[in-house]
Amino acid sequence: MKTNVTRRDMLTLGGGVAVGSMLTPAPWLLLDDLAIWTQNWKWIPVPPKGVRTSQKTVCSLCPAGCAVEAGCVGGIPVALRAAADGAPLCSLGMTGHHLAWHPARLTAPVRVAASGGEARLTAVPREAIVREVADAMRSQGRGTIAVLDFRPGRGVSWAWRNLLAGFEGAAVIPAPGSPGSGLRAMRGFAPDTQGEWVPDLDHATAILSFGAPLADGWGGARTRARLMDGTGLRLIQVEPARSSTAALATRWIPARPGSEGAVALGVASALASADPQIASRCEEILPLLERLTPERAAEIAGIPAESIFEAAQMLLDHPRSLAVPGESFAGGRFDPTTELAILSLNVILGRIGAEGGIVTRAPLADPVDGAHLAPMRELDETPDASIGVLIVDASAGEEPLPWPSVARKLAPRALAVALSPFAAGSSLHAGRVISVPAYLEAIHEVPRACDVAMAALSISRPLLAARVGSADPASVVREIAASAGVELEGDWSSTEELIALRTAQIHRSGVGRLEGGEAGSPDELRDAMLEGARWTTEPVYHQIRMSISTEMAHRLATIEGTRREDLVVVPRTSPDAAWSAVLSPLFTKLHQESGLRREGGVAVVNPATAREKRLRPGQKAVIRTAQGRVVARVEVDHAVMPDVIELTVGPTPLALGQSRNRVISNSLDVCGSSGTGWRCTPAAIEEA
Amino acid sequence: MVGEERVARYGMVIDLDRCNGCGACMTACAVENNIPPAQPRVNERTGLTSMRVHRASNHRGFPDHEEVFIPISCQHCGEHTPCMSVCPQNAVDVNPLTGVVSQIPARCLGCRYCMAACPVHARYFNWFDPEWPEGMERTLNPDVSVRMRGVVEKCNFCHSRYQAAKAKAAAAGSREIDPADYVPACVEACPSGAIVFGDLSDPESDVALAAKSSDAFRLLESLGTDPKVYYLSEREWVRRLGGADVTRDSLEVHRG
Amino acid sequence: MIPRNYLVFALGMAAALAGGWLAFPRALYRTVEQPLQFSHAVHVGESVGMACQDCHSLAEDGRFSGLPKIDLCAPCHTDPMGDSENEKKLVESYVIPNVEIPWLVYARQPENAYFAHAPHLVLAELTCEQCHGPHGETDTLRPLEQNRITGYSRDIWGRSLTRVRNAEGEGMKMSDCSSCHRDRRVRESCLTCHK
Amino acid sequence: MDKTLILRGVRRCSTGRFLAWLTPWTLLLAVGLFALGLCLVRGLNQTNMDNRFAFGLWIFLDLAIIALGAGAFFTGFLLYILRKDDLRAVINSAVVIGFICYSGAVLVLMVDVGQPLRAWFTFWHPNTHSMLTEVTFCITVYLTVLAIEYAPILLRNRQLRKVPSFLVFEGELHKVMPVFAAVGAFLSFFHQGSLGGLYGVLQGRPFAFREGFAIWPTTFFLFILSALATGPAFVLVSTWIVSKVSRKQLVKPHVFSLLAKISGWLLIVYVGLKSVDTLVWLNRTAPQSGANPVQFYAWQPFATWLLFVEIVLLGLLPALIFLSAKRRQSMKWLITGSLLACGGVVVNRFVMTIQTLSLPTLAFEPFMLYWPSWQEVATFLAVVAYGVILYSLSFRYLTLFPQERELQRGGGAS
Repeated sequence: MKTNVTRRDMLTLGGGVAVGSMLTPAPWLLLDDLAIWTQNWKWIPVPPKGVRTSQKTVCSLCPAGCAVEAGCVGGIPVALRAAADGAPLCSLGMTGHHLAWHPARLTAPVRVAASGGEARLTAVPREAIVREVADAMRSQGRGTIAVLDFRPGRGVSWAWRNLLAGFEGAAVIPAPGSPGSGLRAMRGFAPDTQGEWVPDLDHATAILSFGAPLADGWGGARTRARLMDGTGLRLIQVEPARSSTAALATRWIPARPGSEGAVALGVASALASADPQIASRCEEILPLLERLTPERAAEIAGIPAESIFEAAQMLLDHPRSLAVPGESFAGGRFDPTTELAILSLNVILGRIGAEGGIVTRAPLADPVDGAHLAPMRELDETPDASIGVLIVDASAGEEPLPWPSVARKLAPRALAVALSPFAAGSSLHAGRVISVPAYLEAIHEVPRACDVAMAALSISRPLLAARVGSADPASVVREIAASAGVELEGDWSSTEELIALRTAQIHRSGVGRLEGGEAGSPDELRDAMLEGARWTTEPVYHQIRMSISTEMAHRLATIEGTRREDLVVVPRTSPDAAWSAVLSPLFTKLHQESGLRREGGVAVVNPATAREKRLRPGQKAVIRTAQGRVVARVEVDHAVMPDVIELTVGPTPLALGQSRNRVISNSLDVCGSSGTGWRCTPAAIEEA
Repeated sequence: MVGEERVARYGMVIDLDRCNGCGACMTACAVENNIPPAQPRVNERTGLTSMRVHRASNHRGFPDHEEVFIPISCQHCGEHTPCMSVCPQNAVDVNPLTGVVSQIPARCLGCRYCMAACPVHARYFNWFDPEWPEGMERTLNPDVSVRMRGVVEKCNFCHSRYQAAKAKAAAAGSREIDPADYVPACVEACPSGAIVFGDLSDPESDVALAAKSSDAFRLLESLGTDPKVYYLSEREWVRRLGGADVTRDSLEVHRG
Repeated sequence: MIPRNYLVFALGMAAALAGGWLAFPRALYRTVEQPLQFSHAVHVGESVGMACQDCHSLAEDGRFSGLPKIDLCAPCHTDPMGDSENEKKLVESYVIPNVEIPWLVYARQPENAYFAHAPHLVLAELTCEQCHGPHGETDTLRPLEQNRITGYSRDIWGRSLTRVRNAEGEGMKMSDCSSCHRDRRVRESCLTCHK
Repeated sequence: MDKTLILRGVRRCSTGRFLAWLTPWTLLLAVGLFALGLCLVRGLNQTNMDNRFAFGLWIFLDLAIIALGAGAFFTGFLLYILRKDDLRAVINSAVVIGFICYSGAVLVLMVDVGQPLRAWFTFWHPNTHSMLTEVTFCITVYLTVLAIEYAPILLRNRQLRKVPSFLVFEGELHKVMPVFAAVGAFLSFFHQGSLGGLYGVLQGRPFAFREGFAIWPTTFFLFILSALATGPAFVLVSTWIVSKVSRKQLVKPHVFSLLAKISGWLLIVYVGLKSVDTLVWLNRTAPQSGANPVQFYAWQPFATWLLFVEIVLLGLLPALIFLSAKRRQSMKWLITGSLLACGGVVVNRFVMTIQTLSLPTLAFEPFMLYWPSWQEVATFLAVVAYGVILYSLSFRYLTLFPQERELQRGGGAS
């Protein structure tokens, strides 16, 4: 046989191999295994395996403090749901366990250098920042010292006040944005009241609400539930937009933004002319009320006068009725005069201290009794360019806040330091950030906001180990004190110990009771609260007769001059996005992957306004206000009142792969002007 | 064995007058079912939202303008389920014991024929590889497998929760689950209690009673696919939105 | 005399057959040793007298514990009871530092498969052996044979490459599950076993 | 080497010119294959398809070229079964074109699915109720048949003939070719139909849904008919293009007019039935599923004009051209008619795929449009390039037009 191999031999051989291999499992198994390979790609994350345990804690992301049951695998929460009897968690609460891994999470103290919209972060040792602060405090060269507290009423808040006690002009400033931060205008009527003035919504049968987002949880779960069932609660909602609350209300009064004070006085005028007894309670402003008739007020507000009479009638008909100014989630509270006008309705109706009226609520016990404390001061009561050292405590969350309103208060060479888990929100505006544990990484205190009559406190128990490089806020206070040579009162060195001291005090005071728990000893109280039990007080009722002072009358008189702005900008955000500087990436479902929610920086206008200003949907437009300018994408929606720009405010979720250092441009910065909040700002708009 | 197993028809009734469009159902769904967050390029048309809240309105001018939010997940059609009959390789079936329409990612070849077939567009394609920020994958739900790129996914009434309930019952030696143990994530999460879930074949169940209400309607009922998701509204114009007679006018609706 | 090209053809075929049947199976699976040797026989035997359920337990809520965690071994093995190398290793490198043993699971099902022990143990009254074979009597832990492409354990496919001569309880593929379900007239659908 | 492959007695251009002709197509192919690679490696996010437009450019064009490729089986059917021997002049070319169309379509489909490596599941776990299963089976089998029909043409190449066994094989194949033609025809009837069924069965899409006979909606039969009608027309066009490009007369004129005549009769029938179907659908089917038919055409850019163009301009008109014996004598008319006819089938496939998806089904959903991404376009152009290259090679080295030799006139490029 010849041995030289020809091309044809090779072909034949190949044929044989081909046919042969078909008769083996090889090709078929490969086919199968390749398909299975596509079902198990290495780069597809595999959920954790292991025994599932259940842990109790409390959501500290907003003052509602919902009790949470966390399903954990390998000690890491994989599912957060409301505890058995509690109301369901909101989107923010459900995704709270993601925040510890948020792309913007800080794992070391940093110095922030802003450059071209981007903030560059460089890690610095915490000691350096602490020393810097301490030195500045001691020298006092730069100006007064202030702490901007986004979650007032915590043990740490107390510690700040204690730290600043010794310093001239120093004060703790509650962040003005936080919903439910109290009916401060009531202080005008009774300057020396202990505790805070709050609306007793749970016992009211009729509510005249000025933009209070009752359907979104403001005013407590009970009010919300009553509203949902639509039984036993009459609600008149004065609000420029048909919000979910307005939709559920007995009557919606679409008053122009900025005209709420006028509406309130219009109602007052109707009341005064209806009932001489009421008139007697407001002699000081009777002349004003005669001029600012319901008709006049209706004209200012762009509504039919009937609705004002209807509101007055409802307040008269119901013995347990009240008028309440509510914060909007992005817009914060009304300016003091408007708030005063609204609250004076309760005064002239004699609802102060009455059940279902405006009541005081007992303050929560401090960790240490009778300590020296720096005063609390409102931001707009702080003189401009006065603050030399500003410490922003965003360690427990932060609400939308136009930074210019803070920056205005800073002295030229002021030093600003933030405590925050994230490189986002106000911490990017402060030059330095001390990284602190995120939600579920450390113990947090949740004092109930002042939108309900019951004071309450709950404790959020950590489920995760705190990231290396994040410091306990209380110990930061200690460090600053030590470095500044300040003697702090009480024997504590960490948030946990502060809380222990406080629960002990609460137990000693004997005021209030434990929801869903019994406590014989202070320790039992703390342990019960760590398990999610909440400590609450009952509202205090004792009717007080009040009247409107001359000084107030003068302030109220300014409302008469309210002029109809041609165009105003009103900030908007969704309730659950209003409580945190960052959102779980899963919020892209709402903001990016569906049409449900608009992302930040969108200007929504009525078709009529769009036509008038020659704006087309989707195009970019410049909004100018006294504060500055911002470029926003235009959307057109019948839901918006004509001559109003609804400006959506961040945070919007960082889509994956986006720069974690991006300064989330906050369209809120163009809103507001000194002293009067930023609910409604005169503006001009034109296409960019 | 067949005899012992009770046959259920799981379904839900969504009260559109209660829904305020907060989107908690969408978030809950994403968390429960390990649905990845969006890549930067993803938009409304390429997103993954097994539960999606749509916005519609009566398109009248301010202040008469009214909005309605319509949460839409897979409607779990009972009669000639459009998606099931078209799938070339049986990646879709209707569970005879629950009436739940399944979608098995491991079997799916990603031809997307079922998406073209679905009248309510409740089926979503994984255009991208699933990805979470570093470390966040440790918070994934162990009971649900993560879908890979190139396959279709959709709502299955949180079937893993049904499985858990079954296992619990089985451990106690029973084939009957306790209804309280099986509640889909969206139902559990709805703060306004707008969604009622349960066994439609049980005439006493809340869901069955609600479905019989005169305000109840279903989406595109006239297509004859017998969906098991019902909607409620006292407003006539809202109920009309469920019809298949798409009029140009009704489409002038502003979408957010 | 057979024409040359027939021979060549046959040669090619033979080569392919040999490769496909003998070499390929070896190439397809990699064998991985267990981190530690463990004798089920000893623990189940008279001296200790444990039952499967003592370590692989079914919880109230119907979840199966799977492989025992180290804290289950710790109580007895705080320090070596015998003089076996493996026990020494167990105590020194796992019990004392309290580290979980990275066992390799023979019967690990793919991520997309859902399996609950509860209905099979309680309702169908299956025994462990029916699916896991006489694993409880083994004295050593065989190495895991892992498919190089899919990463699956060989036990899922079964010993026999053609799956024709699989013994009872061998093989844990979908077809194995559903054939058993068919025999027991279980009404199943995709979602019964997939997640 | 090159020359020795070319059939004796026919003139072909120089190797250089041939390569020059191939180069641009090869480049196009390369670019397309790159885009295709992107889609496979990075996933379908490279396309502009989305959850609403689950099907896009690819499915539309697949349906179109498969319809045009129908010329292959239909010519075979006419030739081998109905013994229309004149068509022997174009059968080879038709087969090659058919092979190109089908293989190209299958290639694109493999990219279009999200998990190509699982495609064989359809054979292992078929859902017999799905039209797509029917399509998959028929197309794969028919592609094999086409390959077998292609084989003898290939084997008759000057060099390959030298292998005796090949020659024997080819001879045998030739004997049984009618059988394959029959099988091919049968399969093709089916999958052309089931491609129509794909959309006709969509109960959830009132715009596409049609009633039908047994399990088959009317679109099933209309797709078959439209494919049959345009198949010959496309053979006609392609032959004409080839003879223009190669500057040769390849078939006798009467073959053209025969093709046109056949196409004409089928077209007129198709247009008739299509009109009836449209009326029934607009007046009964759609209203029955609760839809408001008027709204189907309320949307720009796809208004009623599209319906008119599809049925009258690109259906009735070419039919009339083809049916007039006088017009059939003029090449101009034949080409115009054929182009119109082919355009008609393409528009029809477009309407079924793209327009169906762009129309909303829910009252609160928008009308949508989509533009293919460059990756989608390039991938498809790759298939076109592949077709041109394969055809050029076949034309140069194989006998696509038996009459070419006798019609031999001065040479030219190919």
